[in-house]
Amino acid sequence: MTERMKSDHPGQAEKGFSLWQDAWRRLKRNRMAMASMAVLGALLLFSVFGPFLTGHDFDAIDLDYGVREPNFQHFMGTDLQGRDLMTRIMYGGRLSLAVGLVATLVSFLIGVAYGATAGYFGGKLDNLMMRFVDIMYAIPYMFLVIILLVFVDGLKAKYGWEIDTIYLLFIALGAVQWLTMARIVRGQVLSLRKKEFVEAAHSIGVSSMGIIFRHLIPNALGPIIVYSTLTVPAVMLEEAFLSFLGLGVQAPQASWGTLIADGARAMSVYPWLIVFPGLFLGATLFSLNFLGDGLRDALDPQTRKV
Amino acid sequence: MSDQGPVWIERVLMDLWRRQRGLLLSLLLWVVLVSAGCGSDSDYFGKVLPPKGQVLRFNNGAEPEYLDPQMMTGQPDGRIAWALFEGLTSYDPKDLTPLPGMAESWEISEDGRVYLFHLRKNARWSNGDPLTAHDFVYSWRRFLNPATAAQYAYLLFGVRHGKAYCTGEWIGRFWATELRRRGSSKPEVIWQPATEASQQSDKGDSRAEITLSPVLDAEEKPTGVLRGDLLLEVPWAKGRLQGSLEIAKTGEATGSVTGKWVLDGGDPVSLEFNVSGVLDRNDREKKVSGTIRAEAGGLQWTARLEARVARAEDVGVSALDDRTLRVELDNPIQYFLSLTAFYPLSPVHPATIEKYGERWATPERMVSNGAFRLVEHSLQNRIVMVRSETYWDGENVKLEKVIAYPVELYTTGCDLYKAGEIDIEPSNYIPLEFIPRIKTKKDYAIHPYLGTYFYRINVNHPVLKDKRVRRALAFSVDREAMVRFLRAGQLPAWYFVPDGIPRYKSPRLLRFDVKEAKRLLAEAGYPGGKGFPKLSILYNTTEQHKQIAVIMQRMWKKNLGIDIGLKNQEWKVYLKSQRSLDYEISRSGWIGDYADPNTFLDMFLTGGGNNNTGWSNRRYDELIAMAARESDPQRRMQIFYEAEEILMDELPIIPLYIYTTFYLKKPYVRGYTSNIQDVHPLKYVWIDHDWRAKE
Amino acid sequence: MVRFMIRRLLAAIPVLWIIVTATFFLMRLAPGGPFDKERRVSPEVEANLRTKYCLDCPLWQQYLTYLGPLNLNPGQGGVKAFGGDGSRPWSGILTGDFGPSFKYANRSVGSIIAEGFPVSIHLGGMALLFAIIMGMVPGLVAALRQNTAWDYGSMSAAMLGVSIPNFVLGPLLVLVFSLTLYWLPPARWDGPRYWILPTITLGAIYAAYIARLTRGGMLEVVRQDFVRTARAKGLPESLILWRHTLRGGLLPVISFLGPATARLLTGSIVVEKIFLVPGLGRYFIDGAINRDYTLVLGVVLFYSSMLIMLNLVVDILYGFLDPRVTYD
Amino acid sequence: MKENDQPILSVRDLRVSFATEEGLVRAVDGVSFDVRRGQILGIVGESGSGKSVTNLAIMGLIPMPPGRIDGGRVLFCGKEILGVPEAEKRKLRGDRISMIFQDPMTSLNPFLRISLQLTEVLELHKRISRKKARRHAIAMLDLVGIPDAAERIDDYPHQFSGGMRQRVMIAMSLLCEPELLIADEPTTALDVTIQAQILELLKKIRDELGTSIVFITHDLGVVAGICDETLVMYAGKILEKGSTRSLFASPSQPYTRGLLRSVPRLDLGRKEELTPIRGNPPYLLDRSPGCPFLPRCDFAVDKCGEEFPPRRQVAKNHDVWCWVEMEGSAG
Amino acid sequence: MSLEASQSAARTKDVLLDVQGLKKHFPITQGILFQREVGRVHAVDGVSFQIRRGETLGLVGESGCGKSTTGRTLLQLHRPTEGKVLYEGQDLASLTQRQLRPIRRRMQMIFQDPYASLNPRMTVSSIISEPIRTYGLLRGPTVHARAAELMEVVGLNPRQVRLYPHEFSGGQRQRIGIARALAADPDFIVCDEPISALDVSIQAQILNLLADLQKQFGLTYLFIAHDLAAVRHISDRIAVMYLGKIVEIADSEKLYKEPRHPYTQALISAVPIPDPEVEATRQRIVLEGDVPSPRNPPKGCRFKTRCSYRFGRCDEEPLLQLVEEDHFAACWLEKTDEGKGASGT
Repeated sequence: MTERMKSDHPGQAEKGFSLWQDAWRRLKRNRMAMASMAVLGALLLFSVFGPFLTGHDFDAIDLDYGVREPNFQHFMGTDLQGRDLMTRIMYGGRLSLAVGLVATLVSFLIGVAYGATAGYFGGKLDNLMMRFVDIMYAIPYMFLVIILLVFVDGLKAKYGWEIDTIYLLFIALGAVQWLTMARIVRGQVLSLRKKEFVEAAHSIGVSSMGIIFRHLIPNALGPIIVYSTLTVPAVMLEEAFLSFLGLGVQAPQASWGTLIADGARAMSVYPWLIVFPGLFLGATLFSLNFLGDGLRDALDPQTRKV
Repeated sequence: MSDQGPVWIERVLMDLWRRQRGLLLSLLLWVVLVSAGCGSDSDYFGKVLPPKGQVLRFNNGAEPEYLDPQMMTGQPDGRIAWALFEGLTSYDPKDLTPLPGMAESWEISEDGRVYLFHLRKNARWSNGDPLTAHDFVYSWRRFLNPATAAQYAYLLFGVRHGKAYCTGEWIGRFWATELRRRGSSKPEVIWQPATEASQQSDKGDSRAEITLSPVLDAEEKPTGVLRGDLLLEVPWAKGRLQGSLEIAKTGEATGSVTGKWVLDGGDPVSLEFNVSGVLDRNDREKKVSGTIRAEAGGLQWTARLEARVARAEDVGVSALDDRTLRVELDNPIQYFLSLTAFYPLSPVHPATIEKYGERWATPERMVSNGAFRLVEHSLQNRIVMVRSETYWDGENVKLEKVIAYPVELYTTGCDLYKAGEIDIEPSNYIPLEFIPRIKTKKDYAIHPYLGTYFYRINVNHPVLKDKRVRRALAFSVDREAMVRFLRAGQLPAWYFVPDGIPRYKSPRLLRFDVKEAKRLLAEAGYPGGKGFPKLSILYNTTEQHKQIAVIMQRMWKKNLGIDIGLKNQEWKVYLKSQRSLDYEISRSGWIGDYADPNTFLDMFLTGGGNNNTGWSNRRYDELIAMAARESDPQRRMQIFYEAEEILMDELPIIPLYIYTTFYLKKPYVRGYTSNIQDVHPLKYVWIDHDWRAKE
Repeated sequence: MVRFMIRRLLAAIPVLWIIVTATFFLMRLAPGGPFDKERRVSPEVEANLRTKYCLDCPLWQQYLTYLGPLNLNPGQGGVKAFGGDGSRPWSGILTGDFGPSFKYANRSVGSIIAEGFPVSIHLGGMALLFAIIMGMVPGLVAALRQNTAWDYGSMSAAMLGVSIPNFVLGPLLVLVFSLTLYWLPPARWDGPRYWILPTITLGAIYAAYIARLTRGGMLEVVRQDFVRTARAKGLPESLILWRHTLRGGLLPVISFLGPATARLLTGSIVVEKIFLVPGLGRYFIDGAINRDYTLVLGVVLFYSSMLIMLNLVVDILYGFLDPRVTYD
Repeated sequence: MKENDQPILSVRDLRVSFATEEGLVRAVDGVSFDVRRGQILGIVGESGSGKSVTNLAIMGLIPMPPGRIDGGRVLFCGKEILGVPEAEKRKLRGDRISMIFQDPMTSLNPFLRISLQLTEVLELHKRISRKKARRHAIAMLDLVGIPDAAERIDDYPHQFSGGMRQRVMIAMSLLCEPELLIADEPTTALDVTIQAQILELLKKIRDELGTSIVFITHDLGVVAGICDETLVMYAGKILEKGSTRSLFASPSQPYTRGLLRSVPRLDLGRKEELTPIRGNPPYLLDRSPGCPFLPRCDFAVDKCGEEFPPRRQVAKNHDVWCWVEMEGSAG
Repeated sequence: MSLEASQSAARTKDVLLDVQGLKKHFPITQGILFQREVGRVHAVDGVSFQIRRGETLGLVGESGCGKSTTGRTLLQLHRPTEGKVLYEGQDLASLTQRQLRPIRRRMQMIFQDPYASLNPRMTVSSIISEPIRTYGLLRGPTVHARAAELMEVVGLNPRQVRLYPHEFSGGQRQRIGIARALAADPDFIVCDEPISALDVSIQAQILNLLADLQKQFGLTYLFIAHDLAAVRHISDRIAVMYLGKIVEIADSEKLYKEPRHPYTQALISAVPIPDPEVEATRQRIVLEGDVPSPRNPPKGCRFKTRCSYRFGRCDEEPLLQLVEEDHFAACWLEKTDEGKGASGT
């Protein structure tokens, strides 16, 4: 009942953009999303350039100084070994942000391709692919990681390969996170597949790949983006578990995940050890969430909201 | 957008506030609560409110793997075992000297090889059955039985044939059936084949015996060849035959003994040896037999050999009557009476085990002989024990009930303690972070411990095989600073064997000497750390190991100028890496099983199962072997001292600090005393409800 | 419907088989064995242990032995370890016996599951209940009062719930309610007072998800034409809510509840550890760390079957709630 | 057919608007009409003409927000029902006024058996037992022509075909024997053969029960077949209103005329070219003070853009809102 | 074989598309690992007709009668279960997807729902140019120009090429759909209910547009609709479908003047006429009941369950037969003169 005809309005008609340009245009109008981007940018700058400004080393032990509450010398206090927490958070941010984004990207790529394939072709292939996902869910992840580590260690020993564990980390994290992503994408594609515009594409003669990438995936982007933003913090925390297995950061480096895990232990004694890393993770999470919502809206040309 | 300036920011903030008010408030609340959480100051850590009655609740650290004392290994297992069972002897809670336990007295033969234990008249099982010497015989045989596969079985390897029985070795006997002068038709000596060991010893204690142990190949599987040493001492002929023989495990066994038989320092002899039959470790009935003929020094010697896999009855433990237990050892063991107090050597109730087999150690089934008996065992939840009415010293046991909780997370344990849900948080189950907060509290205690924290060095590594490098690494560690950081009263380890072992004081060869360390490193070809390859410290993932590794990394960087990396691995992966020498420097710790240097020093025997450094030193091996045979305690400690000097000179390990036990104990818990082995017999513990009056 | 269930269960068999097989070999590929300890047992004793659990025969034999009555362990007289109640030697999982635990030698894997799982169900069930109540009520309120303070408030709280990992939430709750206020015990599982904190810690994240799903589902249904029809019939709002919208609105929650229930029962590892709850979850990671092969396999198998069962239950429930779904 | 001077429903100057992100949309803008007892009033209009909103407003079913009733009165049997409390409106709805919706697929609750959906109306308004209500419901299903009603009453909506579902809808709306039935495009989603059945049914109901019906549609053919009086709406305004015969015989508004000309007719000879109305449906956001049809109108004069025309009677019971006086008739 | 005969006669008259015995059954399956077929939906069950170059064939019937499936099967969007689709003599059903590609370009489709059939995330330009790109008809910036040109052809403002579908009204969207179909430069277009979702005032615009385009580009249409008036308006010939079968095919004027099949008669009589005078006097045939389920269609004549004329013979299946020139019907009521050549395929 509120059918309208914007197109009769002159002005914007002549200018046109691709989906992404257009999305960016729309995103710019979303205040929360832009604020979130600013926060994320600030976090990134903080992590990348911060360590040069604090005047502390992230691994400078001062056993005699020991653990201190936040003070003017150390704005966020120090940890047990007298290391400046803020510097450590900055260094941790580099890793956590990288891990969060890259591993999410890995899971995004695998999950979207896998889920879209299964959902699009359906039938037996879908059945088979989804059972594989079920099985991957059930197999204890810990062993997969251990074996990956042992395997790579073996390669190192045999061929002298030097693989930075951070790449392994991306693989290991992406390798699990994609499962849920694949399920979500498949569900979306299954429902989109029956839409008339997909049939229209068929009737034109568009290839399967064209249909998947031009028609199905762009329309499934909403839930994909929302889930991706949830994946980033999950991955950051998961990294702490993997460092337990020897895959995550190697001491004396830190990540937000390990800082939080350490901080949780000392929570009742030195609350600042968890509060500050927690705030950073929280800020990232919230920013990503708003940014994700904003992106979802921006990528949907039908959203009226600006 | 930017032209809107501050207005824009304000709008975002307003928006955020409007939408996320709940969130901001909860964050604020969080911060407030967290800061409220710390602060409270009192003499004690948390609530001090004794439980009603004589009930003791403590954190046991983990779920015991098994409540069968002979199967138990870990510290959590031990605490339960010591409460439920009692061996021939028991520990004095203060200095761990052996006190009478199930045995009220004992006699030791002069050579220290035979013990006679006299059991108490009132020794009873919890079901009222009398506890006899036969029960001990049954228990120890079961302990050594390979089918039991008890992990601590090696503790009884010093008992005669104990090892052979446990490991399925062959034992065999020779009977020198004839000894005659060459040419003489009349044998000078004739021995009848002895059928029993006791008869054999009557015939002049020939000590003729053969022990064959399977050789393990690299993959630790028995290979097809059995190899053994043959030692024949014939004191009456003043001769000694020594050699080795090899018998194929499968197929018709043929073998040869090569070696020499020396009679009065005479010529080597030629030996002829044949044996028939096949032996299988798992077949304890079958025997092989054969003859050996030898000629030397004008004497002709003919012996019969009979060998079979050792059986339970071969083990040198026997009941002379219901109340007398005879134990025969291969070599004198100085600490044997301490061993008998160790829980794996406690008796188990034969009838119960015969009836229920492996799964006997449950509250409904278990029959025990200790001060307490088991009434509830809920896995990963709690173990409840009550005072045993049948315990011989029952009237002196004050606690009515003991509850053990398997808390694995240190923080949870401390939380429980702080909330007054448990009375003791023992054995270092306290996060390092907590120590500064609790070290001023009255319920916090520290005691030295029989354990050393050290770094292993892979001496096979091309760089680390240089002793100078190892010494440089060891001399550049500021152990005082490290101990200051650890804060729990640990001692800097300038030696390996901790203090507190009676009659033993380790050599002090290590020191913190950066200059010397630098000099050594330069001498080894890395002046100022230049050119030193990037080695890494391997550790298993726990917070404490990580922190120490970080400190070591810093110290080496600072004092030697070398870069050391860190590498953490999951527990079992770490063990595997350490065992296969797949590391450069590896974190380790060792807790003494008993108060004797041997428990520390025999670790580094060449090829020892726990050596894990690749280090080998012939003199060292000899010294440890010598100490095992030495019956003079003073002399024995001297030998150990000499051995440790070698170890601390060669430094395949870098000792860092000597452990302490630190624990939290509510002030109303009495009779819980500290000792170097962190053993706390609960029969002496009680709850003092009037504790405040005595403060 | 019975046929549908049978078909689904039959289809689960190959999946379970692959899971067991993959887990079995993955575990064996990982370095270290169940009896590796810091203090190495003597080689002879180790040999005894290996024989007892058939660890010294080739892997494929161990695998077949694990699976079934087909006991291929020549020469050694089979596994000497006992399963079940300990009365007879163990003969593979196909006989319905998960075998002996390597670490807790006094127990069979079956008895460990039998002892731990009810507690996990208890905790998981209460957390589920908590999550449903604490999720649905704010979710409904948020949906019915869309774009009000209620909506923003409960959705912010939900996001907070999603973002706080339970290893932070648990200690935080303990700190506040046990150690500062001394209201509730910090750990253990001895009665209603002890159940509260673990339940909240475990349920919080699910409550948050359910709140979001409820809100989304309800908003979806409230827009449907048949709700307008119900209004046109003059039905009061409460009846519309209970009879007409709730069922459809909760469908997304229902389909979430299947995997969520499974994860509540399996994902309680951290919570069980923090609060010393004697549930099954603790055995999973512990078993993996200890390389307690049979225990891990048993738990994996058990959990997978449960997941499959729960999915089936959800599908049936779904059909019960949505008559349009048929089982053919 | 009971004749009564007082109309059963009087709508006076009804105005409804919706707040959208882009601005205020005036969906209904000053609509007035009467429905007499036993009469079938047709409301014709395209999407966005406000015909549905008008009727939702009468039913009190406008979602608020975003909707808002800006003014006007709705009198049911002479009684104001627009501003009364929700509880009172609820008493009328389903009992004395009921409604049939366009899409029988989505308008029945897919999760509930139709027995429950039918009986709940009776239980609520007539306060009779469920058993009695059920008997009544079966009788009503019979009346609307559902075979084996007694057996099918416990089926779910998806087990019925589209036409049958619409019959269930109609049965549901008739259960309480309402005085006024609002049928919002009840046949649009149906095939012509089924549509014919439903139309016959509605006529039968009016004849037998004396129910007044407001029939909303965009299909001029249907209006011609069933309605006594017809109202043409465009962009929230009534443009023409009159007895169906008069209105079809001499459509006096360019829009009505255009509509009639643009529809191919089966009974007449085939034309090579249709005469469509040019342009696109109205854009409700920017509203000029004049006639909303102006941009598409071929007869517009200057005045059309300045002011909305007043009512002008062209015949007895035939009013039109247009500045231009048209001659001749359509077709 | 009168049908065959006349069709073979027609074949010489430049037949573009010849459909012979087309069947499309959708299996109903059960099972998870192994799918078993437990039933079939007989959506299209033996349909034969021809479309001549440049003509419009109307296909009418109630929803569910299989008319859309027929359209989609012609285009090979569904592969037929049985039968032939000869496009310029070439059987499409026997071609592989790859072989189909060049032919596919020449056969396009216009969809019913102008909202659902356009990808909401693509600009109009990319929607219209997708066939051009797919077939590589043009390259570079000319693609864009062509899209703009097509917009003009269908009566849209070419400056709006960069907008998204939701920014247009229903009628405009349908024009976009038509432009997309034209972009491939087709000979033949299946119009699947192209106007039924549109506003009344717009329907005529689209009908006129389609007619114009047909003239301009010499297109051939298969016009599927349930609105008989609109079908009659645009079609040269009309086929009436009921439950997967064609019951009558005739020249459009003939069909309306003298419908032979009882179903056609009922269908025509059910269409309301926007004239109260006519309506008041019209005698309407109101059919009983609903269309039976295509899963278990009635044996014999499929219409017999709703037909007021049914008699014994209706239990046998009547075949489509020539009743007069260019007029076929499948009903036993039609006296068949064997000499004229009754059917029997």
